[in-house]
Amino acid sequence: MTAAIAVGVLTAGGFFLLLRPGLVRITFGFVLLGHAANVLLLAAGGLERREPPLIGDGDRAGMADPLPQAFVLTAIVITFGITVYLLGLARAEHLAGSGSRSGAGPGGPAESAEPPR
Amino acid sequence: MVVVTVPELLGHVLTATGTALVAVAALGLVRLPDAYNRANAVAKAAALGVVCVLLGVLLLMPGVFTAVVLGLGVLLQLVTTPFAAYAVGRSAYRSGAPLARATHRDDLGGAPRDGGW
Amino acid sequence: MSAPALALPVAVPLLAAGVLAAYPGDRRVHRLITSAVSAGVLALSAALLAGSLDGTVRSLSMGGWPPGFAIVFAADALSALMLCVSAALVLAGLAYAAGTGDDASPRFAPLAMILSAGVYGAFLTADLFNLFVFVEVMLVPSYALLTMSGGRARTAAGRIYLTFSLLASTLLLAGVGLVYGVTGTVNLGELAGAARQSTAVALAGGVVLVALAAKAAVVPLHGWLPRTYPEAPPAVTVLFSGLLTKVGVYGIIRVYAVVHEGTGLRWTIMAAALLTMVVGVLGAVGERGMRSILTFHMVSQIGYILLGLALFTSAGLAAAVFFLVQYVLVKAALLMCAGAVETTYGTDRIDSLARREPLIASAFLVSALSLAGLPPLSGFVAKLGLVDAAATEADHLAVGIAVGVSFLTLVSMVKIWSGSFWGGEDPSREEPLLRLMARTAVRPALTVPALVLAVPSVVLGIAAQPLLTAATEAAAGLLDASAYVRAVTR
Amino acid sequence: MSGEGGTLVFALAAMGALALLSPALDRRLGRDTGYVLAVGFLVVAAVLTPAASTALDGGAVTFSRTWTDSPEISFTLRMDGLATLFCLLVLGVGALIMAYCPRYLTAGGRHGRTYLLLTLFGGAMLGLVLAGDLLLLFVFWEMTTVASFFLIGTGGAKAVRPAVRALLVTGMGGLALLVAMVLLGIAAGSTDLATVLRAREEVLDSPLSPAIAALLVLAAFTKSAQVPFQFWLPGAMVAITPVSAYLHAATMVKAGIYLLLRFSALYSGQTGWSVCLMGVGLLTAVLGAAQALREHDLKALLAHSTVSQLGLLVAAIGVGTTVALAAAILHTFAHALFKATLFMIVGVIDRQAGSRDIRELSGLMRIMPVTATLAGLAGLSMAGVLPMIGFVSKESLFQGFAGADAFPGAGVVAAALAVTASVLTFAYGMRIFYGAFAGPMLQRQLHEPSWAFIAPAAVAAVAGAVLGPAVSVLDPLMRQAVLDAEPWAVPPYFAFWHGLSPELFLSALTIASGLVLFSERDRVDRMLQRLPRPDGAAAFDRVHSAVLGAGAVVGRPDRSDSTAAFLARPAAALVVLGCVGAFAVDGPGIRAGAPSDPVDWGVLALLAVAVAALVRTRSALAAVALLGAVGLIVAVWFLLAGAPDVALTLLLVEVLTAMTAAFVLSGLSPRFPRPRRGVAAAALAGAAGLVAALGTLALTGGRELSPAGAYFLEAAEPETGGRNVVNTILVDFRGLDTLGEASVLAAAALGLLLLLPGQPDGTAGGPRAPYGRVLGPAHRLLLPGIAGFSAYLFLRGHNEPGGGFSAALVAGTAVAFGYLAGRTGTRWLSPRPLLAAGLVLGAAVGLAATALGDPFLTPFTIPVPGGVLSSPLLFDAAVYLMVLGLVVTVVDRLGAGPGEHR
Amino acid sequence: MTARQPARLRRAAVRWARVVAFLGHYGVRFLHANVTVAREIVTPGSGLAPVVVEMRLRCRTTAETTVLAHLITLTPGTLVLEVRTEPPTLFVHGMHAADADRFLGELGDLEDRLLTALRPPDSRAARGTRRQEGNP
Amino acid sequence: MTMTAVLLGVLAVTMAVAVWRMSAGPTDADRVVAVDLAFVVFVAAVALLAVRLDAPAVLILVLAATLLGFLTTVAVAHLLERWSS
Ligand code: NA
Ligand code: NA
Repeated sequence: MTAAIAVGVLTAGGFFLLLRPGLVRITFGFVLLGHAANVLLLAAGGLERREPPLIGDGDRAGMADPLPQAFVLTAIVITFGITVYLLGLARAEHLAGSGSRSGAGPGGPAESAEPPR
Repeated sequence: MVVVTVPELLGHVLTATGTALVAVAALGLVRLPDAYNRANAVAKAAALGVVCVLLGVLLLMPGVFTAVVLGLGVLLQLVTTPFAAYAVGRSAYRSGAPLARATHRDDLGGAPRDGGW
Repeated sequence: MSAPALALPVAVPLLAAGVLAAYPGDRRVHRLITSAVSAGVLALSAALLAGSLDGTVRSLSMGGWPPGFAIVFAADALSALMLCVSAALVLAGLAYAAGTGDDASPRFAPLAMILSAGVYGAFLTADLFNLFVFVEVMLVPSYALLTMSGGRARTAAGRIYLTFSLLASTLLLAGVGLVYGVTGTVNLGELAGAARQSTAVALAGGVVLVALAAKAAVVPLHGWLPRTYPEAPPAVTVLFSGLLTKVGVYGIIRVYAVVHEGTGLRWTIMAAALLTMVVGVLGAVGERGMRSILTFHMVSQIGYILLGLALFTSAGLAAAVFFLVQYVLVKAALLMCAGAVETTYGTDRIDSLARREPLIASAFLVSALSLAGLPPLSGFVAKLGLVDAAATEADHLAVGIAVGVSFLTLVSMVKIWSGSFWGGEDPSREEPLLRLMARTAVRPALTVPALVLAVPSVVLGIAAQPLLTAATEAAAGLLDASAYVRAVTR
Repeated sequence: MSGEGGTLVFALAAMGALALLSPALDRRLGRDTGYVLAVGFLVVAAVLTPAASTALDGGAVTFSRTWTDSPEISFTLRMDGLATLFCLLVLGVGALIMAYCPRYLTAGGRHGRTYLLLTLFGGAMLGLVLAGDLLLLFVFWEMTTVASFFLIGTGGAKAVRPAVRALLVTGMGGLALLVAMVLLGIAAGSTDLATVLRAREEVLDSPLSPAIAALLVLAAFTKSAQVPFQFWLPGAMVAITPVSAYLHAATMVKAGIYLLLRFSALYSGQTGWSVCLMGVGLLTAVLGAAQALREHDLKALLAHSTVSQLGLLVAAIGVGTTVALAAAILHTFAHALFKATLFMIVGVIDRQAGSRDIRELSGLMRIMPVTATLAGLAGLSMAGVLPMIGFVSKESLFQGFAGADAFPGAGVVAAALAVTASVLTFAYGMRIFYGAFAGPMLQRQLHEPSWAFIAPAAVAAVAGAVLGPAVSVLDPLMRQAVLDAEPWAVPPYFAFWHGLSPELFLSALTIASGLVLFSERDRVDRMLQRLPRPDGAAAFDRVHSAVLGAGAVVGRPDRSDSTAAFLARPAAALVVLGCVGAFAVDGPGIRAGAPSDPVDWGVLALLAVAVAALVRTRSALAAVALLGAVGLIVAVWFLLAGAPDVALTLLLVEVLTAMTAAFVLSGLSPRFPRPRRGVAAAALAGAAGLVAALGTLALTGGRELSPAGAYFLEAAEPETGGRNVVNTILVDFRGLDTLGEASVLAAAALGLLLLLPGQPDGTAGGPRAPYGRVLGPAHRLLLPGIAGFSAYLFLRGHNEPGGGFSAALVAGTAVAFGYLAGRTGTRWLSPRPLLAAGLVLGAAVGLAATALGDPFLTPFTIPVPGGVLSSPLLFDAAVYLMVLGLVVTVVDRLGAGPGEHR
Repeated sequence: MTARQPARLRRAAVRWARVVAFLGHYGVRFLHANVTVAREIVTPGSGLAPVVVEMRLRCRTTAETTVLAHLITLTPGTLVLEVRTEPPTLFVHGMHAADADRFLGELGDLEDRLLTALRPPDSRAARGTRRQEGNP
Repeated sequence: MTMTAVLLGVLAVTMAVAVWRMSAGPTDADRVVAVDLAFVVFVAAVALLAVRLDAPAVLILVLAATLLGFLTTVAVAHLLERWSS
């Protein structure tokens, strides 16, 4: 139940940010969506068993399903790589924007960076 | 009937004290008048609080691994807190965060800025 | 049948990417390595294809762990065929990139290798989560290649491409998670027919299908493709056209065939197919630039492939597979022509190309006619197969739309031809530009790949039977997935 | 399959070879290539003669090979009487046109392409009439369309639009034909033409039958320029005259006629078929003739005349009686002769006098008597005057129309309309002759063209004149053709003289009325010019641009620059899917999941607060901070879910993301752009969130531990020696996922290097050291600790939380820290070596197993001094290198502010 | 073993003793400051009297300055905002400095004790008292 | 174990305060302070969770989070200075 609500909250927040202007905010939206997907994956493993799957540290019967955790680890790292690239693209947009004549990026000036204060 | 040993009791006391200190820090974040006072009070109070919590946890979960990890944690906390606080304070001043009206002396206000540290 | 070599299409390009990243120096060495690797994959996949024509499915449990717990790679006729055409396209695309100079950066070759590894992996894996991973392995280099060297238009396109792909990926991940949540497995073999037995699985699989549909540019999730592909460097558009959305389509076909066993969503898929065909072709008709028209057509062509899937008959699936394979080559040839013009003349809004560039014009013509489905070219056999299959199923609406869309395809190809290849000199053009154009000509390095890729349009039309045989075998494997399932679960 | 069957293939191949040869010939012989090709056409005709004679004896010659199995196309050629007739037209008229070309085409020019296309067209047309398979027929049909397009296109810039119109109109018909053929194949159970034509009952009983007929008719109407598609044909006259004569008078436009004749075996006598063909055909005949009568351009006049004549043919086929069919067949032949002649003559006039406009031409009879005579012969044939073949065929047509029985009174109406068209025909025939040849001579220095130029026209004209009286020569051909069109027919014999029949009366009426019209030509002309001119081409263009406009509208949303416009669609798709799911999944599927830990609710509440704050804020720094807070909260949730590895990695990733965002934001505004109100965005996002929550609720938590999960918990320690099960999955059981994700990071890093070119393989460390003097000591102090921590995580990862990812991320924080502290990295701590080494090591470790004969990524050990090195550890090291490589790249390329970027 | 060995040992012992003494002093000060600040936060509106003062240093080396700034900052109620090198100066934010000079004096006392602990026992600098140039 | 639950509840409230300060500001410097506090709260929470879950292995996060909190704070402060320079 809590997992589902968490997924819902993160998804709603993520999508809202996705639909806002500005690449950085969009990127943050993706971070939230990534969290949502990860929570969902762990929930998919079942949350009745919550012992960390570390052999020898506890009762194996209570251990959480390790496979979704491995999935989540993989997904987190992939999302990280893409997030970082997105932020790099934000920098590239800024560079492309400041290097050209109009200064207004696609979608208007609101989309690109305002000059630093 | 729950039997509580002395180290456990001490552990609980320490964790409670620590948590209380952290809570106090949070209260400071609410109540103190400007960013400087907040930075000044919060970081330090919270640091002490977390140190207490860590020590308390060590008493509640004695062991070599916990001792090493928590010891390192305490040390790291004490070493990093001032660096962080300094960074916060300096950036606050440099970004022009206003001083509370109660501040009755500001030597830095007239001082020329240099490259500094 | 276990085949240790199944890992090579993924591992060797990655190894090559590492080597190429380590030695950024000589471009010729880069070209040599990438070509050798791609040619090797092509040879391997041809061998796999030949071996799969009797219904044999080769598989490989990674790490030697028991299937079901390990990630399993499997090559049936469909996978082998996709692998084959992808490798061929990578080979041609790299040659073309050498011509356009898009491979100038020392990062190009390693990125292209990682991309190809992702594509190959996606075609081979029988594991849904692993599919997600390989889709990402394919996409992340594509982000870099699309936005290569920055610039305003490219970063703007890159932002849309990247964010949309990322959203689709997230959706895919969530779908895979839900599938695991319901079934406790992500192994396709263990999921065989699961959607038929449980609505919950069908729904979770539906999320996966929607995500794949977004990656395949199925209407209404298509807009990103025509918006962004034309902005990519010409050689990159060529690579993308044949690889990226095809993975999405392949995924849809495989998941729908194995997990849904071709039931349950037939009308949804049919509706999506028809809508995709129509919207795609109308969009293409309304575009102006050569590459814009061509990229919008990709959407429409995806619709054709889905039509075959929606029919889910042997004839329909075979036609879809045949369509997919030949269309990859046709579209690449067309984009090569457009890119060659753009690279050489600096614009694709140009006239009298038939006179200026007879060879490019020939390559374009053959491919465009094939795309429009005119006989005796490959596109004709493909479209005939689909129309025939739809008519056999008495799906006359589909027949009508398929034919109507084919007509509009002709309209748009004629638009390009009459505008850019015929048509007089634009009198408003400035004199220096005219003189420049008179002196300029497309270099052989750009002409040859386009001509070479135009050949399959003819060959796969006139001698269609070998590919049809393979496609029919692939269709058989989709209709009855039991051999595939045995291979990946045993 | 007889040897004669082979000759059919040989004939087609020869046409193809001639076509391909023609550019080379053109380089050698220039425009005289046409003579070679004419001979070639005749040779091909000769080759076909034995087959033709067999066919005329009633024994069709066939050749068949399978082309494809599914869809089933067979390369079947079949020569029967009907095919023979059309072969004769294609090759005979073709030879004449080829012989005409050399003198018509400009000397010294390059005509290879024209010859190639003309010959190719001839081949395609030959294939079309010889095709013995439904789909093969379509194949050749489309090839003629395409050849026509390019041949019209030889007319230069002004020809572009007409060529496009012709292509699209006939192309549309072609697609109708395709569908017709496919449906017919289904209805008849075969695509073999002969089989299908024998299956009249099955086809007519099939529910598909009306659709097939309609599609066939549509195809024929477009190709044969029937109303309302007729406009493309006059437009096509921008092509050079040989093209007009060959394609757009004698052969290609007859493809529609051929099609209707061919499928008369199925549909002849069906009321709908008859009414449609007769109605449209006669309308076309009258309108076309009227249009011809008011043209001044001779070529345009001939074009409209062709339209009109085709209308008569279509109508006659529609009548469907044996007499009418026979008439149509004969008239097809006659029309080819006189129309080809007239076109060639007009070409001659054009070349000799420099104009085709009858207002500029006059009196050519005096200086070009031979030409005039030939024109007269052809004109008379067209007008249906004795003793030309046109007379015979027109008489037959009248006879046929009079016998129409599709509905009561059909004969009278049809005959009346046919006569009307013929009257107009007579009038415009006179108009041609009188306009060009009669009257005073206006132009000096004109002379009779060379004999070579007019010889081809002469042959056709004389043939038309001779074959009138000798029409019975054609009987074997015509009768067999009629039999092939209507197998049940008793074909009539043609006679030059029928006696004083009603048809003769109609002919006389026609000529008399025509003469009246001609004598009153000025008044008629004025009246006709006042009539509205139906401009089909303009209408077509309007539809065409409307379609293009509609396309532009359809594509408009996808030209947007707004990212949200694109991202909203998957969100909406998700919502739709959720709605569908809400109906599809019933209650029992939903479980409340695990009994929630009360702490869960606290975490959840916090999460909601943090997310709400994050989406609302416009402060960039607040967003970074709140994003970090959300990360911390989610990490706690992961801890509660028993996933310490995940929590650790998330934490590290979260911080590196925040740092990267801080690097990037330092070049941007501290305030995010002010968005619009975003009610729609909020609604969509809310709906998507709801769907996601419900989906999670419904589809997770409803089952026991999965077999895979149980296996990993069971097998991890005995099989891999690792106690951290998650890590064993990453490096042992599912190493391929890990290799993939590490490759993703490598690609992201390489991509950043490509996107943000900086100093080549620069080392980490920005040009500015903001906290150098303070953080420098801290860095020195902490670096060994961080390195040790990283090493610990790496080495113990198999047993405790940690592993290559988190270890490398920890090392990455040291790099980032070093950047902030102004301490540059060492030489090897640069992106390229790290990424390269990681990729190579990862792939190599996996491939080593392959080399050892095991599946990819099978674990193995390497003995080293003091123990063994296990391959999973090496694999993890590869991951470590790639992750670190990415972090180093980020710091290298994003750490420097945008102003400092080169 | 040389004759100077005992002297070195003694010096080391003295040094360690001073360090321990300093740490003890600092510990008491640290805890006291914590209590003060906590009380300040919990009880509303009492003795908050913030200042930003300039503190000229006797510290010479980077290490000395770093450690001093570190210790001042670690103490609740005092926070270094700026560090300057020419001349060595700290700008310190204090929360409870109704008397700014007294506040500076306390900081100077801490510096003295620190330098005493850090510098070798025989160093002249370590033995010196507050510099006369003082604070403004 | 109710003791740690109560303490965790208290920490949740303090985290909420930090989040509020991040959102409310009013200056960016206030937000940086809040970041600092958030990490401290997280470290304390992780330590208490380790007790609650009886999983000492979790304590590794204490080290990581302390280090990362420091770095995050510094990086964000750095950003603030960049903007103002
Ligand atoms: Na594509
Ligand atoms: Na005249």
